[in-house]
Amino acid sequence: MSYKVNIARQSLNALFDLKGSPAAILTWVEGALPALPERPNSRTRRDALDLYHIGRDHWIVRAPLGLEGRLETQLRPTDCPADISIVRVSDTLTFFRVTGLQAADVMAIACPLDLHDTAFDADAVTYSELFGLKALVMRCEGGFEFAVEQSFGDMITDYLTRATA
Amino acid sequence: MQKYSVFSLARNALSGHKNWPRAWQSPPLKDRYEVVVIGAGGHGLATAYYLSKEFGITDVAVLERGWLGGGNIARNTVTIRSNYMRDESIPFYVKSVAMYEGLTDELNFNMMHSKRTMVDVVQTWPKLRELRRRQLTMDIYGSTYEHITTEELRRRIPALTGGGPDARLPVICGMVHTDAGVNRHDAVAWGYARAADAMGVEIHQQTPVQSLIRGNDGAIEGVETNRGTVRARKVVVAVSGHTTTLTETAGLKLPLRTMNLTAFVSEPVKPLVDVIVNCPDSGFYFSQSDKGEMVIGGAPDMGQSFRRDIKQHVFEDTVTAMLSLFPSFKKLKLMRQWGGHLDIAHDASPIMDQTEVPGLFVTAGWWGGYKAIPAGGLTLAHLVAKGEPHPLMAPFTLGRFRHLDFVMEAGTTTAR
Amino acid sequence: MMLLTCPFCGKRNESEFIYGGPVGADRPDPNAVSDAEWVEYLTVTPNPLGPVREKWWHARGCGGWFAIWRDTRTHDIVEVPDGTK
Amino acid sequence: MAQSNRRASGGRIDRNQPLQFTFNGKSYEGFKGDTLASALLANGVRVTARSFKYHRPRGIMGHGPEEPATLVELDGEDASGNRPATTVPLRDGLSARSVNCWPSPEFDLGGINQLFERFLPAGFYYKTFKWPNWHLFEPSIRKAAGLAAAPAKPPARGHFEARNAHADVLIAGAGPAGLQAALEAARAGMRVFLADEGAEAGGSLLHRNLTIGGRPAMDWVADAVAELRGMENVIHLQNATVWAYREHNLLIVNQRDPEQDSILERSWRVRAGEVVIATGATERALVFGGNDRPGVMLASSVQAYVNRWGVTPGQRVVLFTNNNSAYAVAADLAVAGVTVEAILDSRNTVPKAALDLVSGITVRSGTVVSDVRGHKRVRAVKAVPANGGAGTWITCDLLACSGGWNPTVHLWSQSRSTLRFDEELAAFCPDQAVQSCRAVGAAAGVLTLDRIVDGGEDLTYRIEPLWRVDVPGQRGKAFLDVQNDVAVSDVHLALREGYDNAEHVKRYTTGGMGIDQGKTGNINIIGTVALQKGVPLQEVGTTTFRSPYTPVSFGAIGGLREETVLFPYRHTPVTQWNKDNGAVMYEAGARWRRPGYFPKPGEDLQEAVNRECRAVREGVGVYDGSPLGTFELKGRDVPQFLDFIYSNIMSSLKPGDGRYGLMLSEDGLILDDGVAFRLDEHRWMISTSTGHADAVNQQMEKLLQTEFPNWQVMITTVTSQWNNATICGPMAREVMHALGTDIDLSPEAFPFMSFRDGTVAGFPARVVRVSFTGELSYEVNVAPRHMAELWGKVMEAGAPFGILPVGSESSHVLRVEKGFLSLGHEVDGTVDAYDLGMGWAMSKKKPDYLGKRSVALRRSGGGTRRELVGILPEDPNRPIPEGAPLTPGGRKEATDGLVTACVWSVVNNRWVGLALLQNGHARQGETAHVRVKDDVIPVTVTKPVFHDPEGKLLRS
Repeated sequence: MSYKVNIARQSLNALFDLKGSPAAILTWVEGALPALPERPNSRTRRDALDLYHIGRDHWIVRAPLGLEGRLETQLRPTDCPADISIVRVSDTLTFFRVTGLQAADVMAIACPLDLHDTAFDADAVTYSELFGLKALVMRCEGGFEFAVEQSFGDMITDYLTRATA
Repeated sequence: MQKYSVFSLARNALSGHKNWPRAWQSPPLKDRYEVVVIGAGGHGLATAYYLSKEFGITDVAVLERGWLGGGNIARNTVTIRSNYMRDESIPFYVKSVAMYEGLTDELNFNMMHSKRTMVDVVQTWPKLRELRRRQLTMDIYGSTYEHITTEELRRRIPALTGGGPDARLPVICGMVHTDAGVNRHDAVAWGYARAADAMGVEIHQQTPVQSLIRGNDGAIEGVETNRGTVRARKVVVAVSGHTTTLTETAGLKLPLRTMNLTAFVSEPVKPLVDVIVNCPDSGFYFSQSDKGEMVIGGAPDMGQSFRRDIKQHVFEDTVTAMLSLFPSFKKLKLMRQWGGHLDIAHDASPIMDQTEVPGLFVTAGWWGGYKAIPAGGLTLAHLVAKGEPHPLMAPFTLGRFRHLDFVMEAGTTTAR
Repeated sequence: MMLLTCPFCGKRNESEFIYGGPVGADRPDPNAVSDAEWVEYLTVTPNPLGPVREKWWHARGCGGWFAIWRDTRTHDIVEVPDGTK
Repeated sequence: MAQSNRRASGGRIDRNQPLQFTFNGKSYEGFKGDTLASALLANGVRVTARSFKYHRPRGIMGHGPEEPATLVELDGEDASGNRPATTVPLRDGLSARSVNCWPSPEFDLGGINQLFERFLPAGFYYKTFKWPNWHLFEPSIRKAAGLAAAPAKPPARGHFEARNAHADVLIAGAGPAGLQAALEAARAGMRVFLADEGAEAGGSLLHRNLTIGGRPAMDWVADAVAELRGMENVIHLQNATVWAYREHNLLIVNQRDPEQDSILERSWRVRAGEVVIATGATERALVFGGNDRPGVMLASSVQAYVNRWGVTPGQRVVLFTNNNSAYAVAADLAVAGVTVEAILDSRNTVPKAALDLVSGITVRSGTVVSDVRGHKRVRAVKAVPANGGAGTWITCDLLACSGGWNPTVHLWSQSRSTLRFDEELAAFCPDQAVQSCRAVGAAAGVLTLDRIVDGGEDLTYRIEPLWRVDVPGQRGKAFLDVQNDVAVSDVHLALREGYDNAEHVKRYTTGGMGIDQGKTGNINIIGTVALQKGVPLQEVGTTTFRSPYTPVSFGAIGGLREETVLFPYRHTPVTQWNKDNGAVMYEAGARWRRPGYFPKPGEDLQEAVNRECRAVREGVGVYDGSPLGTFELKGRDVPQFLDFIYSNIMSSLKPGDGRYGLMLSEDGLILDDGVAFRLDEHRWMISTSTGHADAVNQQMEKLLQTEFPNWQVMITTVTSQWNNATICGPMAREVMHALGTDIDLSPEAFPFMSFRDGTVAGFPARVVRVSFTGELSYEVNVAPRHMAELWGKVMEAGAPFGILPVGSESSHVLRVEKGFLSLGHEVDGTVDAYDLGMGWAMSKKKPDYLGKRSVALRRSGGGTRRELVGILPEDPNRPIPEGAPLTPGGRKEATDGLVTACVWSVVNNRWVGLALLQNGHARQGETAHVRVKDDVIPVTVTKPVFHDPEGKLLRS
């Protein structure tokens, strides 16, 4: 292996896509979620719940898969009012972690975004491009985590294997 | 016009090449001509040449803002072919290819026309179906296109070692277009210029046209240049990329926008590939010049631009596609790259017509227009001289937009 | 590879975006315009040698559509030109 | 004798590490730190190349990327061609050959061309080789051209890499000015990216014996490099060439010695806040008769060989210059014990400071070299007064020339920043910056060290331009472009014939178009043109500087992206099952890999497809429909939005129901077809064709965000939240029962074009009754996490009914039999819904929807149109290639139709097809003619449906 990194494809997460005005979202979810992140492309966290602000009036809730049912009950996607949209999207993304001493080098091959800590802090989370695909990129303990549309997962594994050969 | 031949070369060698005449003159600019052609690129020069040669109109000035032959003819990848899909297009390009083949003799200038065949490397079934459609329609017009197996394909192009069964897009088969060729682009410009000049056409370089002039009746009256007003009742705009810049000065709107196409060459190497290789599924094509360079073209950058540049990601798309089929090119080196701009019509097919401004003609919307220079010049000259479209160009007039009857040669949706 | 400023995400590589074409005329009421006007709306786009207003889609980013002014001669992203609303 | 020209000591080489190498088959020895060029010179190899056109013998002229004469081909592991010998680092076992000569540069058969030089002026090929035609001559011309052989194979091991980087400041060049800039920026805390093309930092200081603050300048370099190495905010690369300067301050760097063994070269795409161009300057050649002979070198290169590599390229040297810089060279040569026969300076007055450096050496001012004696090596040069007069021959074995210095403005110019001709420096210099960049040091025209680094000591630069030597009686060819064999006479010929623009001259003579891109000669060409035309150089101008600055391997540009990852690919959870079960997989739109068909051993495509189709028509089949684009839409305005983007009415749908519809572009062309379902009052789900999912998504978002920002519609892509197994065929209901479901499957409770949520085989599922085959179908949608398992259970439950997996080939047959639309086949950018017999999908009620006006306008033009019909070959066993044209009477004339599809129909036991035929709707029952080259196939025109025309089965 040419780089000192560990690469691991993650198992499924519970994911819900939230759209609508912050006020309408807050009214509906009440206390079920962490506070809405204020900065674009940042995240907030409460207990096991992550909330990513990844577009205008657009959030993603992430939690361990075991909480999917509970979140479904709390968020009630099918019942929410017309001015917000909540859709379970747990299966749409597959997550990878690249960690280790040279994680940043491998990410620099994959992603054009400036991931230097002065430009991309611990709470940053954003959609960007990774090996030519749309990908959700963030930091994790010891490196970086990213997600791509699930059907591309095998291709990303292929690419990462080549990158570190 | 001094005849060029091995004998004239030998004769001149003995006098130290001191007696070669100018290839074209540099006469004073008059204030009136019968026809003004704006743009001394391929289409402008060819139009001027055929106006004089075929229609006897020699009171023609070609006005060029830069240097003769400095338009897209200076920047293209010299692929000459007629493998189009539709009845509107095929006969036009068949004619153009035939004219190119006779151009060296006609102009007494060696175009180094190399009828070396184009081979398509087919990698998807939908593409094969499209090429089959072309093949059987082209046959009607006498243009050849034949299917070959992958084995035959690899025999004809030994450097094609990628695209095996495990590749992302395995090679399925090939299609062979024997009519295709390449030649020397500068020679085409210079040959037309020299021959037109010999018949009395004036070529004025460093003479940018700033605006078009319309008379009280709305018809074209002439052009304003940096060297003063030049009057003419017929003005041809042949300024690829800048068409709308000029026609807007006459209050005319055209369905064109300007974008960049890029090309690059490798270092020169000994002969390796003796056909034009086209890989439509991967998005690149190349041929090896007589000097040994691989001359490579790829996809356009869809944004509007007059910058004549290379976007790195567009460039990398082309390079990676090429290396996947030709992995030995990894150690080949890029030597020079450049961009050209062209205007593309709403339906991505060319426009040749007299506009709604009487006396104002345009030839525009060319991408891949190099191959069309002889037929484009001839048919536009026909229109300018006779006032009615040549049958071969009739499908490409502006009238098609009136009822949105697009000539959809490039694809199934419009370029917008 | 230009560097485009998305209103939500900030400066990003051009490859994250999909080009959406120049901003043309507003869509007319198709039942209230002549054939010629409809054809012009459909087929004629601004093509200036200079600043052009154009749409971009941050397809590999936040998903937002936005418009910028860009100089077609240089690729410079420019301020709204004088005399343009 | 081994290394006969190696000095006893000195140079930045490691004499303890001798390296063996071969050149043109002969073995030599050099040292670590050598380039191939320095090692060859050390071994006294004089003739190292033959020229491109005339095959004149050539030697080494330069010491870096400017080298115009000696190109080599490397063998073995690092096989590559056309490498300047001056840029090839020596390594043990290196094997190199001269390009373009046979059998060797010493004795080259191509040298016979020299006899015909006068018949081969610029552009001779435009005037000859016309009769009988070019094809007679082309093969031999091609063989003669081309320099090195093309690489035969990709590298045997390792891979290339491309990566991204970001910097506050990128500095190109680690000479004194670049290092100084890097130190300043790094100390200020900026993120610095410093890249230099050489093996070592230092630039010209590597070979100039200068001092900074009284210490050797290289000590200052070592300190600077050490300080930068200790800073985390600095990336400093050597052997890394900045070769392209793109828009918005993106620069591309080629690094040739990455630290990882497995990475051959690395390409860096660096986005920089600011760019500092510290690329130094390149020495110009001088132009006189015989200026290409082996032993004519650039003065600075001679200095570099003596000082940096400890090599004396000659023993008796004449220097020829028009500027001060050569005087330091002479001084260094004298120190090295080389005899300097004379300094010939074209200037009438030589500055005293220069003369002071060379006391004891003969300086002849106002003197030029007009000719060189010697064929394979310089034996003497003719010194003549610059203003004419009798000359004298000076015996020597080396002529070191300095024509002055060109700031290396390639990157500057690539950035589109402007140049101006500086009369005092006699060179083109950076003028106005148009991106955030600045030039420093020699690249900015600052040619003396004292103005670059505090404490630097250097001789002030002074020059009087000499573009070419122009004295009577010159005999030899005077070369402007040594690589392409372009002489002054060629440029004069071009001008005489009217090719008088700088671009014309370049193209007509090929001057500056070689691999070196004219680094030492271009400005002399411009000067020669200017002299001849009597205009200033600024007016002639330069030709465009294009990337790359020096050639760069395509592999590095491509990076990792190759083979399987050339384009993205997508898998469904069933992909592995498909592969395990013998499916033939291929690209099927939107990057999905899909099964084409599932052949049994010994079966061909047609047999497999017939078997699969029969299963669907007579029993049951199943296909993986997961790639269909799927979107959930939410909001009050979804109904009016769908009514706008579909041509038919969707707003009237009740929850639980769905409808097939067409989406048009504003041009009135068909963009997609698909199905919309109403999930509840404000939630909808639409599906699109696989290949157009992205285009539909783009169109919807564009409309909502740019045209109708006030409409409340929120779209979520759920293509990968729902996978589906579509069970189709008369036995589909039985298979569903066998799987087990809580959904009432009776046609009354669950009719065609509706959906039900429930469980199937124990999984939460959304079952949709749509049909793309014309049979009873259940599209069982589950979460992808359950898909593989569901698939297994379907195959298990279906086994008693003979269920078969169905690939896309069979899907194609089944839809053709039904006359269902396939965008890739029937929609070719000319037809509209009416032509396809789908006028029912074009709402008359809605006043406006996308494409309505355009369709109406297009149809108002009158005339007949191409319309979708069925065709039956009169010979039922005669297949027709898809794409074949129909022509009137089958004659060889303009087409009046197109076969869009033709398949073997298992239900009809014959070939059936679909076609777009001029006025086709009115021609049913007639005979039309397909033309396949000279073969005419009569076909009967029918309605475009060959199975269950009433649609009873799919509703059953």
